[in-house]
Amino acid sequence: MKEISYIEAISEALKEEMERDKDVFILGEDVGFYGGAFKVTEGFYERFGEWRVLDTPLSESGFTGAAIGSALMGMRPVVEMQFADFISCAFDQIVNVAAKNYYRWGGATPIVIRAPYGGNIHGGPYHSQCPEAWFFHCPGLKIVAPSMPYDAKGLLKAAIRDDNPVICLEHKYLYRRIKENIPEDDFIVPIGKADIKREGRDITIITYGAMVHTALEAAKLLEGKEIDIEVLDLRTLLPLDKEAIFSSVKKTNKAMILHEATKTGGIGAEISSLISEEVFDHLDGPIIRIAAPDTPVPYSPPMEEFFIPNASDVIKAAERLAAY
Amino acid sequence: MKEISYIEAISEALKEEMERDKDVFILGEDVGFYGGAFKVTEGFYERFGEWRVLDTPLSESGFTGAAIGSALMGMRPVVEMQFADFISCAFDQIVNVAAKNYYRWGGATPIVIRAPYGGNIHGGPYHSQCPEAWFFHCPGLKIVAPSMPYDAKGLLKAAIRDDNPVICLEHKYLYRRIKENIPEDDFIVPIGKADIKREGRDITIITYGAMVHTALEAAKLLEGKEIDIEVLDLRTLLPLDKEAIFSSVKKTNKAMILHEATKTGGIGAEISSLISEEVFDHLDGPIIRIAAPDTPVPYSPPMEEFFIPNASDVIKAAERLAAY
Amino acid sequence: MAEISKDVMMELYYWLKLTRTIEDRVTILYRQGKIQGGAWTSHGMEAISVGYSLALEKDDIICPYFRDMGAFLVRRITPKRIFSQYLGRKTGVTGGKDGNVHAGDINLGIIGFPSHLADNYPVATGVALAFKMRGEKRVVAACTGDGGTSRGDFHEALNFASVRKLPVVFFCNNNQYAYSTPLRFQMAIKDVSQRAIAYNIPSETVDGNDILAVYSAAKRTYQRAREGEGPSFIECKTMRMHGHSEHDAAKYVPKEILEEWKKKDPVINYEKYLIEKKVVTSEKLAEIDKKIKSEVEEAVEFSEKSPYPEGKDTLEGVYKI
Amino acid sequence: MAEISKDVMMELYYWLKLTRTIEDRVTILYRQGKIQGGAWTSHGMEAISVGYSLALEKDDIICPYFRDMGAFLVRRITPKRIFSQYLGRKTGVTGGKDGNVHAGDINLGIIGFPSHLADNYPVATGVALAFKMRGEKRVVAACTGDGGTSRGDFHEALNFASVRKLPVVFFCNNNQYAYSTPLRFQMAIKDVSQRAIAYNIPSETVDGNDILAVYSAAKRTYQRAREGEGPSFIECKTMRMHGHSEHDAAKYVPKEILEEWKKKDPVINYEKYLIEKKVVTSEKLAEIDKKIKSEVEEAVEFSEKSPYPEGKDTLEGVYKI
Ligand SMILES: Cc1ncc(C[n+]2csc(CCOP(=O)(O)OP(=O)(O)O)c2C)c(N)n1
Ligand SMILES: Cc1ncc(C[n+]2csc(CCOP(=O)(O)OP(=O)(O)O)c2C)c(N)n1
Ligand SMILES: [Mg+2]
Ligand SMILES: [Mg+2]
Repeated sequence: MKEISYIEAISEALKEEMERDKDVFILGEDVGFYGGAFKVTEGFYERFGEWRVLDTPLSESGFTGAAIGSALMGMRPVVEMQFADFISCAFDQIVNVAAKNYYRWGGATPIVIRAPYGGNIHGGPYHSQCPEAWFFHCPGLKIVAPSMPYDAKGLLKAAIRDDNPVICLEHKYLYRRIKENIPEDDFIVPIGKADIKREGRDITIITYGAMVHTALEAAKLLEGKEIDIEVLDLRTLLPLDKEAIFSSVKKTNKAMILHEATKTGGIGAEISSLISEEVFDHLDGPIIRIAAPDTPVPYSPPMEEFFIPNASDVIKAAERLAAY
Repeated sequence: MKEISYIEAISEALKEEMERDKDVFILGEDVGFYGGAFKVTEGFYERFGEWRVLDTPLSESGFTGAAIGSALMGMRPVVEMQFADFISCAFDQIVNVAAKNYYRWGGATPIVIRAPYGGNIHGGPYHSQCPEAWFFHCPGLKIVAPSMPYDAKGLLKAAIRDDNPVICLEHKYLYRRIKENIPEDDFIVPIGKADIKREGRDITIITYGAMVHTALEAAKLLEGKEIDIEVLDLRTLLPLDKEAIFSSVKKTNKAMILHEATKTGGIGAEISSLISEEVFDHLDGPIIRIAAPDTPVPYSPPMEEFFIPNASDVIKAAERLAAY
Repeated sequence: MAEISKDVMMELYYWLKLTRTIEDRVTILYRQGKIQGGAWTSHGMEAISVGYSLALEKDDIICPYFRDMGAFLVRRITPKRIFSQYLGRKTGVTGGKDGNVHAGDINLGIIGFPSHLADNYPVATGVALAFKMRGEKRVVAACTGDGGTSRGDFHEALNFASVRKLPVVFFCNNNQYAYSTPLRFQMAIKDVSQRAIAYNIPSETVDGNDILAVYSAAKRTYQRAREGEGPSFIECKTMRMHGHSEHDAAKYVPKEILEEWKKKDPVINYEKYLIEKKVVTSEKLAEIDKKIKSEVEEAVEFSEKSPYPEGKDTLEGVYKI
Repeated sequence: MAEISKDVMMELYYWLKLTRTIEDRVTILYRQGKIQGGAWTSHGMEAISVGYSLALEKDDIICPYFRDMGAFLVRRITPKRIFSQYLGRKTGVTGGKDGNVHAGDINLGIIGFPSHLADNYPVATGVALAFKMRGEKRVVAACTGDGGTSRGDFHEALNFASVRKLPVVFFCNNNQYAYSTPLRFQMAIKDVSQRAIAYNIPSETVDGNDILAVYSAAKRTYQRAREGEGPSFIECKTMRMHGHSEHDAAKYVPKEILEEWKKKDPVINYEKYLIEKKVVTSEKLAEIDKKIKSEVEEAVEFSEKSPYPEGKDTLEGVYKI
């Protein structure tokens, strides 16, 4: 075991996969000599050369399309979006080409798209977005969004080895803030499996990404109020681990969903619906969503703080739900 | 009153608005001399000239951006996407420029984007998509999706007069199939108001677009089984008419949501969540969603038929729910 | 053009005529109401896709667009699979999942065309990138229409290909219209090939109705690509002789233009050329045509008798497992 | 350049120096940890945005990009609003909703910059389209970086502008890098202006560190646009003298290049020019500089004292009601 940060976990996953499989390569803006805007690929250029750590022109659609083409030829490209916000420029290639190739004509498209997302870093409307719901409504894609270094490393490796297009959402607020002891050996975290990050009896909080930490913080504080919270970390958003969701809710009989993305049309809506469709009879109270308000992500600190859900929002909602 | 088809209603709305306000103009592929792929603007070129019915190069992002720029100068552009599927190419301009201009710096952006969407016309994966959920998770946009000629005309007029970006989803299956008597005078249908298309006591079906007709067909057949269905036509998807949804559910105590878009991450998820959050205590059974399966839209008739929800799917679900 | 052998000339003829014959049959099936949705053909433009694809080696790759029936055939998608595709049958290239030539077959080196025009251009750069990274001497040919060259993906693809000197040849079927939109509303240049200057990509304009010209230009530029000299761009000037799709009467095209281009029919003129140059006799051609005709009729029959997929097949193959 | 009056020369100087002074102060605030998130400057490139914007008439429009501080100032966004913007205050241009020069003010003819590079190019064509449709003699100036010219939106905008002969002038700040990416990984041409050939748009490359050259080229091309002759493209060659943002040490830029370009500093050289040409005395310049300095300090003080927005202000202004 060794202690490692969330961002180091991602770098290691990439490096190890590139060493394991010569078909794995990286492309994107400034990933080469510079090592990427967040330094995920620092030192890769020297180690793997300019053709496996490929600086591209500023053209998200073009280089995502290029990744797709190379994947069709058996390569294993990993695309880096400099910020997840810019993935919108590659939207068409992702939802209409990558996601539909295999279904339409059997063209397997094993691409990975890494996208640093989320707020709390004073990035403003264009460097803080949570784009997951846009891709969640697109059959053919997979989406992962780890909260911990172990998951980040294991899911990225699984994504690279997966034969389908996978979007890896890396919460950039966690990059250097979260550390964990992880095994030294090669491991993967299977795509599609959620993980209970805290066991509890009274209420299940279903969440992912940076909000896992918010949920854990709230859970700790709720101990004092004798509300025992279970924190279910989805880890994979598409496909959802329905079984894990249902079995936790069947146990606690109360469900809350927490995400940083804006509320309307967020992934929380799907989870809430699934619960009410499938385990309605087990519910002792309404399903509550906690999410950012329906606005762009504001820049100024007091506004951003207001925007991002925090532990006290969770506590208030949990108290309300506990009263049912 | 006069009888008019869904597509005629749209043409009339455009023509009347262009006559009312010289700042209203149309741009897109083949909208000019040809009158548009579906002939919505037939005769407009002759009437309004090549600068108000503007054939563009094949460049959805470019002409959507151009519409935005003209709107910032006080024009009232109406963009035609040839098929809603191609809106993916303009995704970035819509979600990052149009939707955020006003919030970020006060730049009012009154653009309308018309997008013929939906299946049942043997269009296959790229001429049948329902893109609403992609834009539903984007504060700053409005989305309308009428089911009837009256609504289609009134909502398009309201959209043109609205000071915000509005996406008008026109279900192309309805274009020439649905007719209705509508008033001859100028009228609008307010954005944000749902409409009860059939009153009932037992179950509320919340739906929109072509599925309104499917719901009505099922409701009729369910009369025989003494299940009395209320059909709530959302008409506007963003912002949702929560009051109308809640008040209908409070009355029937049972809710079904029906849409043609694929299930996971569809708009039905949001509606289901809102209901369980806000009127949970009024529910006598699970909230059921009926939607297309999570696949691209297949081309071959038996597959497409399987894909698109139909009356018998609705009837089966209604019977199950009625038993609660 | 001395370097094109008679065998190749005859092979070009075969595919050219097969393409014409198949598509004419598609038109009939469409008029008979047997094809659901729309049907698009390359009538009058067949020389382009036949020419660029026959010039490839077996393990090269194509990224075609929707008027490239010829390329599908040259790369051995059988007429049976083609008609079954149009008719939505299980035996079609995509098993009913998509229609027309919205299809691909990786084993035959064909990457499926996404409707969104020019989306296949960046994809082609990625194919070429894989070749270059692995040191393979393969090339990729991509094609789009004049209309498609106005899209951003066109720009991003040509730029990237040139920066990295990738082995890709971009073809443009310039049939003077994008649906109803004439070139003057699409671009302010006279030749689409002028677009390539922005990327320092060598480009040329060829007569798209002259199959030998297309073939030669393709051969030459593939050679360049194979030798590591990077991408090329080839504009093939032609004319769309049918409507945009078979339902479109194309009233927006001036009659005189069509009449003029009718004289330049790529199939008829090539037949004449072959006979004049004594490459073949008209009797021999008639024989070939007859064989093609019966092959096509057999394929239509096969396809009409083929089963539809089942409804629940819809659920298969969203993910590769 | 005889046609540029002394008054204009002095006005150019004022805005140039104000831009430099403000941004140097931004750098300090950033290092002091007073600016949250990132801070980007146009150090070494100030002549471009000052030049192109002062050449406009009052009711023209700009679509700037994020290194166009000079344009914001020329169009009368006050230093107080600027610093308040950087500091996330209610008194900032966007009231705290966005930072840096991610801002606009329609009353001053400034369209807000969306981070997504080149997105403002199509928007500019729409502005120009509105002018043309209404028969107004106004023009719009849009700017992006060399990096931004690789994006599809660049292509779609230039193409449309040229087809419709719209009154827009596109500027490119070619500072030789897109973040860390040198030109050779961005494009295979020597001058960005070569891109414009693809659209039949007249283009030229000017010395982006020579404010009079930028100003003259802008004046000339605005005139063309106003006379209905359509768009132009102007590449301004320069060098980014700071890191990509203020946190970036830019080790990827060879020192020699920076040293060479240091000699071409657009502010210092313009001061020298004005004195040499006897447009102004150095005493007079010192006086102006002093005034600027105190104006800037006053603005900083104002901004630091300005209130933050309240959390719940987040909810305001998503829709125009
Ligand atoms: C991105 C995109 N927008 C719109 C369409 C709808 N569409 C299909 S074909 C066509 C015209 C294509 O013109 P061109 O590229 O010249 O090809 P041609 O049909 O002339 O061969 C259009 C607009 C599309 N397929 N893709
Ligand atoms: C579409 C898009 N992708 C990525 C980014 C992130 N990004 C911000 S600035 C920059 C480099 C810009 O280079 P250039 O256009 O040359 O402008 P410069 O910074 O050199 O002035 C990048 C990649 C962005 N803003 N937009
Ligand atoms: Mg064409
Ligand atoms: Mg640059």
